[in-house]
Amino acid sequence: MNHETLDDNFQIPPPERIGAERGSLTRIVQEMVFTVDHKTLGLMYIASGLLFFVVSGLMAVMIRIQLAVPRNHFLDPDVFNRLFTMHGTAMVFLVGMPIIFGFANYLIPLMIGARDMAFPRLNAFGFWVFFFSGLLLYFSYLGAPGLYAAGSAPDVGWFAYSPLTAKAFSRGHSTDYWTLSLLLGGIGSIATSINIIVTTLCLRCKGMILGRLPLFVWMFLVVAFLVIIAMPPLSACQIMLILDRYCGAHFFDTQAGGSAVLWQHFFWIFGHPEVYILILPGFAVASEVIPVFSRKPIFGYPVMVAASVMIGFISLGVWAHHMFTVGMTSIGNTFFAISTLLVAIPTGIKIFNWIGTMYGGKLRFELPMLFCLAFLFQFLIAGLTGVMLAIAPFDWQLSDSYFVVAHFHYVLIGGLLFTIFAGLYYWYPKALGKMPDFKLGLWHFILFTVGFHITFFPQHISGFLGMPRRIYTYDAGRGWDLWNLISTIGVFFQVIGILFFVFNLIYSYVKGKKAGDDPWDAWSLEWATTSPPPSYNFETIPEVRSRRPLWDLKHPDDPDWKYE
Amino acid sequence: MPGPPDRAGLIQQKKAWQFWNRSCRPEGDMFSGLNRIIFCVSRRIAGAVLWLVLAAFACSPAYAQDGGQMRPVADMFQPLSRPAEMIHSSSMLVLAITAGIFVVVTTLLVYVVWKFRRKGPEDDLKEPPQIYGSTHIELAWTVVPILITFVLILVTSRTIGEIQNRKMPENAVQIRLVGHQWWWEVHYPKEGIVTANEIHVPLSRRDGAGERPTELILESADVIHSFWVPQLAGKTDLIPNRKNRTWIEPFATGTFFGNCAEYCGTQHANMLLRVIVEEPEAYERWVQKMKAPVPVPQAELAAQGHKAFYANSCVNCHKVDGTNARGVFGPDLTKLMTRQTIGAGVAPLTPETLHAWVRNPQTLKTGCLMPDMKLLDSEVDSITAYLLTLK
Amino acid sequence: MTAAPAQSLEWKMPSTRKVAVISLILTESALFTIFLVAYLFYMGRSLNPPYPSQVLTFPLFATIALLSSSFTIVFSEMALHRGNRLAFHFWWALTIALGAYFLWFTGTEWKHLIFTEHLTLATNVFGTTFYSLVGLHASHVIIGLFLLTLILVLSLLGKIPADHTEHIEMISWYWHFVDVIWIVVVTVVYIISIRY
Amino acid sequence: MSEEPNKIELPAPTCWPIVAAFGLCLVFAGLVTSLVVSAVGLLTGLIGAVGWFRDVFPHPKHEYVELVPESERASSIKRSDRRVEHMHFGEGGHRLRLPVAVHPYLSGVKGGLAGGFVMAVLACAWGAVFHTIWYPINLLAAAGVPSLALAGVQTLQQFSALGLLVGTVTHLTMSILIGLLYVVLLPMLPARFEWFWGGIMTPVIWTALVAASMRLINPLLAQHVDWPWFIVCQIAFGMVGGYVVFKSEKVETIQSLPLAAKLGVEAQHKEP
Repeated sequence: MNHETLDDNFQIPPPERIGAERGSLTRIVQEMVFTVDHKTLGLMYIASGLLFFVVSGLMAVMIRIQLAVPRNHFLDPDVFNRLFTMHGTAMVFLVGMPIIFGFANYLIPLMIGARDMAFPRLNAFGFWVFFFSGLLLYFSYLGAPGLYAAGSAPDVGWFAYSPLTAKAFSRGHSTDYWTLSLLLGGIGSIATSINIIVTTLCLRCKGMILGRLPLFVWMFLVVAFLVIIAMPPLSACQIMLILDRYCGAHFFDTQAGGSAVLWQHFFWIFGHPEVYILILPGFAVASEVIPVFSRKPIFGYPVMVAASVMIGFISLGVWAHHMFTVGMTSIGNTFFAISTLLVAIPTGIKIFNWIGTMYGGKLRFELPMLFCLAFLFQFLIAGLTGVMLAIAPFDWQLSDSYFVVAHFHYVLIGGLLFTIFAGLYYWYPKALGKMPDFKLGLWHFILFTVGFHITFFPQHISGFLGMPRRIYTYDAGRGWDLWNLISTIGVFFQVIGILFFVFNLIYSYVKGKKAGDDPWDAWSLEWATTSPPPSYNFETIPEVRSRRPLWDLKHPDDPDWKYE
Repeated sequence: MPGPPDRAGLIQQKKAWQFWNRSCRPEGDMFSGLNRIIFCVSRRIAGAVLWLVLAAFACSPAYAQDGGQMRPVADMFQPLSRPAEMIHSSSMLVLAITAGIFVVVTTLLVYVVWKFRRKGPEDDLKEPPQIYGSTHIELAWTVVPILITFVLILVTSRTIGEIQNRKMPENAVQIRLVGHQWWWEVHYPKEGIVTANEIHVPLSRRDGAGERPTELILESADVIHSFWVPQLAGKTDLIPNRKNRTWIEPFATGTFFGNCAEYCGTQHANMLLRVIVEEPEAYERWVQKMKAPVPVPQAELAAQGHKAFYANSCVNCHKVDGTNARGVFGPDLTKLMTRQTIGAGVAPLTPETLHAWVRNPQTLKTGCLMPDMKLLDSEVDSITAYLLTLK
Repeated sequence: MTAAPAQSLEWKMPSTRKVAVISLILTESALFTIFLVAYLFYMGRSLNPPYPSQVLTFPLFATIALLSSSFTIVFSEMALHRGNRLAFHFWWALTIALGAYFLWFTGTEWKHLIFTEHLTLATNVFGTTFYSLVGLHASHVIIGLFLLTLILVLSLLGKIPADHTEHIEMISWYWHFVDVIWIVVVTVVYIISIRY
Repeated sequence: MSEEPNKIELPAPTCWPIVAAFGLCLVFAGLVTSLVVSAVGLLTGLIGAVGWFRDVFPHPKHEYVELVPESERASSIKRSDRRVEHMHFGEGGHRLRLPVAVHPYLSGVKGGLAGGFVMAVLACAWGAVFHTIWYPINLLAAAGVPSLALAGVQTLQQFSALGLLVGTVTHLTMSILIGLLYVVLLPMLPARFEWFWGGIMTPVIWTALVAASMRLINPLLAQHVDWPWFIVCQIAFGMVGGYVVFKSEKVETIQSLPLAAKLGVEAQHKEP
């Protein structure tokens, strides 16, 4: 827990309340344990997310080293299987989810002009539940056979298809760690999401009607709704699995007439909306950053909102496109292929709208904008490969191949992680009061982007050449050697990029120049208060009359509210 | 593989294996791995350039007609079977469409980024016109994606139906494929043949009369596996407590490589599958050979091995037709030596690898369900000799 | 904050509690849906007896009790709004009693099923899905009863401030939700699946 | 908000959420370690829950935070010295939804339907003359219906309910969508030769596009299509559809429409 204070200690408000001296370790820990402040919690979410990111990123590096050459003996099969399971699970539940919740926590009250979240204590509870669920998951590594043999870490893949998770095929407690930790984390996510919904709907400042909510907040509203609808199916199937493993129930026990496919349905009813839960926050950040650095309002605000809501709805009805190969009827396959293709429409509209926003603007290539531009390009590729995967016949070839691996890494890294970086650089001055260093950030951007493409682009091709995912080794001569080698080389670019990033976070905090209230000349409410904001956010609760309240103030002769 | 796999045939197979598998058996650890990285780079630059071109355009004549018709590169853009071809044509459509979209949007993006970049400090003195949007333009870029989506929906629906609802003709070969951790059990119910990890099917001709597809009934004995031979057909899962069905109709002979494509536990990576497509006559010969009874071994060593085989617990898991070995947990060994590989593709089947496998399968395939039997050296030798007679 | 002309109209936002409880009910519904789907999916797929048709009987009195508790809690709330504490306590206690009767019934039903009919969670897929679905509902009844009792005790001790009517209303919403879920569960388990 | 000057009410810090969360975590951890851990977790969780309850009952605990000193507060937003460039469309309203006037979208739908109707009549006439009236419908439907895609000419000439359904839906959808595209695209084309651009060039380009991809989209149609007739049908669509769109009166686009006014659910500013 102490590690994360590295990123957090600067956040502590002045000591009026509790003993110990400012800045001392005891006091920081004390602050973190006791705090219900949405900003502190938001930073704690982001910091612990980044911590887990580094750990599971290193796991990915080991995976790639093992796959660099055919028949490599760097890792044992069991170790490899545990690595990819933990990498996937951690990246989704311990990195993606907490970081987006961190952004939501930190920014939503500021953007809607509120003093805190609606339920501050529930907020703290949500964070700690998530954090402990992460510790519980990683605790599995400290199980019986020690670290090298990887303890009893789960090894069933992040979607843990039954009956591989049944007692008969997964002895010991490895799968239990996975399922219990996810169940626990789910409780925290639902608590936080209810909090987001209530905050957004009930704590808006005067004049902040729904039609003036920043798009960021709109998209998080959709995300929160998706979480409260999609997370319970996950919890339900974890409960069923626990009953199976502990009480001898037969939900997924194929020997007793249970169905293996049922798990897949339940899991993906959660799993596919989860993809949108993770990517909509990426859209949210892009929808804030791109207008500011293009110096124009977002193009087609109502359409953007409608598209987000549409994506939310459609995403609840497409889950079985992960299951085209399980032998559904042709009607089932056709239905899910169609519903999946429909998602492409609102997503496409969004990409066009972002380009429309830039059209006619004056683009400033600051760090957040650079990451957003890369995001647009990469998300375009991710979306198009997604269309290919939606064509059920094509998916019969592509599913569970490296093409899929490439596709979802383009979504989750190229889409989500890049916008997370954009968001971190964009709001860094607000949260910490210092500007991030541009040169270091540029190195981070270049190395990480190049490394990302070198790593993941070749995986499309090895997928085309028939390489299945989750294999710990492969024979030479099947056409995969070169692509895997290139892929592994790319990882090291990414690692160096991340080193620049981490160094930049620390360096800029110590040496960076003061940011001031509004370093980017932006328009949403969070820039109206100090950097970092005081614990109460605003001295007086603001009042807004348009989507860009700060524009109105900066251009009183040409305010937005006359035209909206 | 044409011809009966006798001793000479085995040697030939071994050579063929080595031909494409030259650097596949490393003894070393990570450091020899690093050496191999350098080795790979130098050796494959030429091949790489070629493959880049092939993969990028995905339109070249079928690969690997040489090397005993081994087809290790399972390129889904070189389909050699009917369902794979159907998938291929719909995938070419979607590739063309997505490529078009990619070019248009990327061009637009680059143009916008270039045209509207901040050109100098004078740009900081003014803000660009504040445009809210245009319903007109929004409509345009909503209608066009809908139009494209609609076309894709039509094509997808048709292709799904064409592939899934294909009726099998009378003469179709029928195979029951059962997935195990981590090997494939292959049944020919009509012929009464049982084998493992390698499927023999006849060639089909496009002329109607010569059409002879193969129907596969897919089941699983334990967890979910997935049948995938990219050049022949897309995936279909093998799911316990459920019967799935797929079919192939290959138009070229050769040995096609496939993998289990659904993560199924420790040795998922070494659950390889081969489909051997032969001329109809060769296929019939193979069927006859598989049906022939296994001779009782005459040579002394083999006879000893025969005894040792039945004295040890081998028979609990393995089956040899016409004997007391009736286990069903492991692969059927009746015609063991007709196969190309051992351990579901982990190594070529040669006297040496067989010997190593009998001594301790865990060295070849860590974590596989056959335990180290801790046999005496003499037993290992004799059992190997016995197994070599099973053809 | 803004230089724009002063805004004159009142600014009203929905109640945080109501939105939160609605969200909670939404998320709980999703949870129940999955268990219901599992029950429906496995209906008639048990490999060995006992089957629903052999062991289930329609829980008439328990259903009546639980459904009528939805009315008593409404009467209770109306009394509260009128300021009639006595009536409030009476109806509230009656609600608890009806809920408790329902729970008692479930207990005896399970006892009968387990010890007489030998149906447990591990017997067959019917047992698995039945106990998990009905058990999930029963656990919600328990939580509801706990909340109801808490309110009753605190109210009898006079510790509930006057501005807490909305809190009480929220608990009644939750209770209604538990009732509605029971209607669905009873339809699926005791009416539809009884054919198998 | 009832608060003292210079002080703001904020929720008081509390440790009970973390205690409750830790207890909950221990309950789960006990299942993979030892039930003793679960028991401890249950106890901790209960303590946390009770503490939490006492925090918020009867009223959530608050603390009063003093405002930071004036000097450290946010400076008021300054008027920007950047000049806003204006677009040069008309007078007054420099922030417009562009274009200012368009053909109504309904005219696109109408145009599409009209064009589609004429096209269908022509195609069916061709079918009736050379084959049967069902033939072109089935050919079109073969794009999406596997049974038709694999059928021979004999079957294609028979009536097929599914073919009629899919064929009609396909034709209607495509006609309407393309009609809508006409509304968007036609104003951008040179106004003088509208019949040429809308009626001939667009269909020809469209036909080229269709011809290029027909083999993949609808192999059966590609095999049996009668290209001259096909082009005639396309041009008929373009002429009729374009005509209907062009003859519609242009309407002004809505320049300013508050969303809340439409929704009517929230209190709204009074316009000055």
